[in-house]
Amino acid sequence: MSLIVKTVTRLTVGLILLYGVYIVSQGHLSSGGGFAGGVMIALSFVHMMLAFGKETAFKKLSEAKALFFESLGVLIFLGIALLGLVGGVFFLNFLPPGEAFRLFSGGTIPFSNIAISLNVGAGLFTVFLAIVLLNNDSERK
Amino acid sequence: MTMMVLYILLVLMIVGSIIAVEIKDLLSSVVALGAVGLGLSIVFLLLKAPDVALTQIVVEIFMVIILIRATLRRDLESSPTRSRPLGAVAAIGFIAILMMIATTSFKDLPTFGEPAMRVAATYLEQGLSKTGAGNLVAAVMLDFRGYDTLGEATVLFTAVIGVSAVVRRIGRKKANRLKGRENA
Amino acid sequence: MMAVYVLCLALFCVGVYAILAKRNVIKIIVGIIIAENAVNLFFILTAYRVGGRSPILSPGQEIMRVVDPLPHALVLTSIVIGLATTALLVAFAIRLYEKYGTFDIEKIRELKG
Amino acid sequence: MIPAAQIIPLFVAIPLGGAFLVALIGRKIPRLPDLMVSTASLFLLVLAIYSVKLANAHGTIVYAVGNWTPPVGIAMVLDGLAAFMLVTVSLIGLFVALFSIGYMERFTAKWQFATLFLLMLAGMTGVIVAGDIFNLFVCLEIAAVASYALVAFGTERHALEAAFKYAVMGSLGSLFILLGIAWMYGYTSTLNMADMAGVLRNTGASRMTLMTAVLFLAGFGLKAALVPFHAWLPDAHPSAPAPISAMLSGVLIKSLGVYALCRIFYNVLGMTPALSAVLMFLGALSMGIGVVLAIGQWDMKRLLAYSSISQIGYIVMGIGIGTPLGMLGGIFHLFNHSVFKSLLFLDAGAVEYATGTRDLKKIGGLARKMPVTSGTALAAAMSVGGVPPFSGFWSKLIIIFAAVEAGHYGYAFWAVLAGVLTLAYAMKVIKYAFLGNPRARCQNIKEVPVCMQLSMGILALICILGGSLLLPGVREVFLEPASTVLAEGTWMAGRVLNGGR
Repeated sequence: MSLIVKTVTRLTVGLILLYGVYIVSQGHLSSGGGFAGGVMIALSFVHMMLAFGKETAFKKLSEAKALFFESLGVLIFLGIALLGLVGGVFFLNFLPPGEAFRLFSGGTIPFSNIAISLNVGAGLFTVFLAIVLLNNDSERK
Repeated sequence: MTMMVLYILLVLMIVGSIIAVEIKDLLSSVVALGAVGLGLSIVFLLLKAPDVALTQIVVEIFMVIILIRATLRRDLESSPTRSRPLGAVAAIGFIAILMMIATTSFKDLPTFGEPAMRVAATYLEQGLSKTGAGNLVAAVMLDFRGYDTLGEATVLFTAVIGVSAVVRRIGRKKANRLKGRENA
Repeated sequence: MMAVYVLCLALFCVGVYAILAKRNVIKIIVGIIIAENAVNLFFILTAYRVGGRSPILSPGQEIMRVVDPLPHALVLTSIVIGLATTALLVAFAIRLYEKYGTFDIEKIRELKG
Repeated sequence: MIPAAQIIPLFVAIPLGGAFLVALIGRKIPRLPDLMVSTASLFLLVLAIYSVKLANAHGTIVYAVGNWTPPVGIAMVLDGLAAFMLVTVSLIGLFVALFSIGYMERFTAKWQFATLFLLMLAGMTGVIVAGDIFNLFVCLEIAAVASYALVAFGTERHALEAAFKYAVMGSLGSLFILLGIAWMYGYTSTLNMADMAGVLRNTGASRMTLMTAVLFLAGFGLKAALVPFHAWLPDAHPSAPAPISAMLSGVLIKSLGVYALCRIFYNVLGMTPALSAVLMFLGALSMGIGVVLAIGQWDMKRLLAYSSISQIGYIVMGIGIGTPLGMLGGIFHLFNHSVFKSLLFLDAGAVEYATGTRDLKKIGGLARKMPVTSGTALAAAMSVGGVPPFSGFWSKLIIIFAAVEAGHYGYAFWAVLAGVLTLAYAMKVIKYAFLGNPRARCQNIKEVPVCMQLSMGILALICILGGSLLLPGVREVFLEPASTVLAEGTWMAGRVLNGGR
């Protein structure tokens, strides 16, 4: 890609990632949540990969690592649900609701959001990698 | 006013989707699809669903990216534009039946803008006090109906594992002791 | 007011038509996405209240005429499910192109009977 | 909520947890995927058998997820029908898992297979215990998406083609179901199926019911491959690896299609004579078209796939008759078909494993070389053909009796006719594949590995002894609670909302 694209990307990738993290962490207070934020995080990596090529992106997050994070995210989410089962009922919100409109409120909701964002972010990046790598292979033939 | 904008957007979306379906160039089709998704996102905002609008727009971006990736540099020769006659007949037949039943069935639905809200009233009353989450949608998604969200995360997980399984270069190991396999 | 529902259903029908009648693999996927959008829209339409407020509360605000938050949660779920299906379909489409060299579903036909 | 109800979420949590663990660390540890699949499905079977006992002791058990009383939260419901389906699914799941240990050695990336298999299992059990219509949809999507990927697992040309068609048709079905759910939500403003049934019964909105019935019929009909919607099945089922064909034909189309259809039509919308007639007609149509197309096939798995369409027709017709006897027959045939059809697909897989082909014209005389495969295939073919005393005979007999009893002589005659033709194609498989003189390519083959033989053997045993489920004493425990749930119709809704009983 051209120098302009690379420079702009260098400036914006961090912002997109940061915004994704913000959306995840504020999911229980304002609009957004684990899914939207997760997609944004994935998009920031996709953005980087489109601008700098796959080697740079691979250094940050390889396919194996992305798959690992994806499984980890959904496993954490199931773990939260099963902790509820230990406490009495499947998916019990076992933490206190806390003071409303604070960052640490809503019991397990923020933690579920983080787990989901891991799952979605890493998962979608894996999908993108799989599809892009496949394309490159077939074009080389 | 809201209704007027809503109607205009809906009509634009329908036009956009017809373009996406009928245009010959695949890339333009994907771009038109992106426009429909954008329109949908604005409609969601109009209908007071900011969470959904946000998710819709980022998901639409991702979808368009992977679809463009799939269509990029594919020669047009390989993209047929004609319809399948049998399929078209089936589609029109089904749509006709559906529309016929739907128009009578609409009368049973509550008036637009006045939902019955039997169960939802509970969420509005107890959502904040019981879960402590200011965003009621998050409260519904991750607390009242958290199990659905686990299912949704699982669907995405399944698709990711599925995609990485489907793109494997070699699916079947070579069967050494078998000669002349027909189905390999 | 019912016209909104009718328009939404029309959008769904465009999608269904594309799925059933088109020969191009990508067009079929586009059709699925359009129909999905229409179904999601239908859910949100059932949630809307005239003059309603969005279901995101802020401190000190009274809970008055808030729109139904449940369909919003459902639509978030169904959007992600749609994304998952689409991703898988696109992967299939690319693999098919690689193997057959075409997006034409009529030419991609080894199985019959 | 009784304490024993705590096992209900485990039906979903065990396979899900297994799948996630395999995905997380399965690549590093070579034996883990096999081990995880087998232990998870064994656990499921044990739990499912225990759930039959529970359902008998307590009637309907409602589990409120997250401690939110339904309809505010999601409910999981375990009743006679759910327990019956759980046993069927986990039984087939266990033996298919056992079979796949040997069979899947031929494929790469076994951990992905294990993950997807467990996810599919989780989706099916999730559909079965769902008491909430949207949750049912989500679980259905888990199973469906996993099955799309599994059909293409071999990544050959024809597998990808079949998987794409299957995925498109499956997505279309899901869209119809989702639109139906949206419609229902717009009207009833609830998602709990029992609550929905209550609202619909009180208001009696017939136009509304008609619309959703059409959408659900199209959606679940696509999943179950009823005749106007069956085009994907003969491609998808043969193209998958054999254990997956067995799962798809054996249990997936039943739990996603027939079970969900019956659950919604009987327990939510309420059965009307018109709906019943439609179901019977579609059943009879599938029965006839499936059987005629099956006879002409020479590809063993494709023949079996068409046979599945025809047998699904029997099940739907039996359940559609609407009398208690018909439902009992339909449910019993559902169980029998799961067993013998998955056994037949496993046999076809074993034949392909040993000879490298499944073209009936190219094989023959396998009886001497592969005694276990041939013996089990014979048992299964006798069962599908409806030869007494094999299990398939009894269930078909009940369905035909029920049709006669309800005064549908035409349908009864049609079922008998289809039964005779079924026997014809069952004999065709036996004659061309296993009897006669061995072909040249079949000289140097040997029997499949022990784990595959074991799973086929046990399924064959169930085929032979399946008729004993009808004996008084057994019937009241396993089959009758299941058909009673359907027979009760929308009235069972009240029990779900009152927290069981």
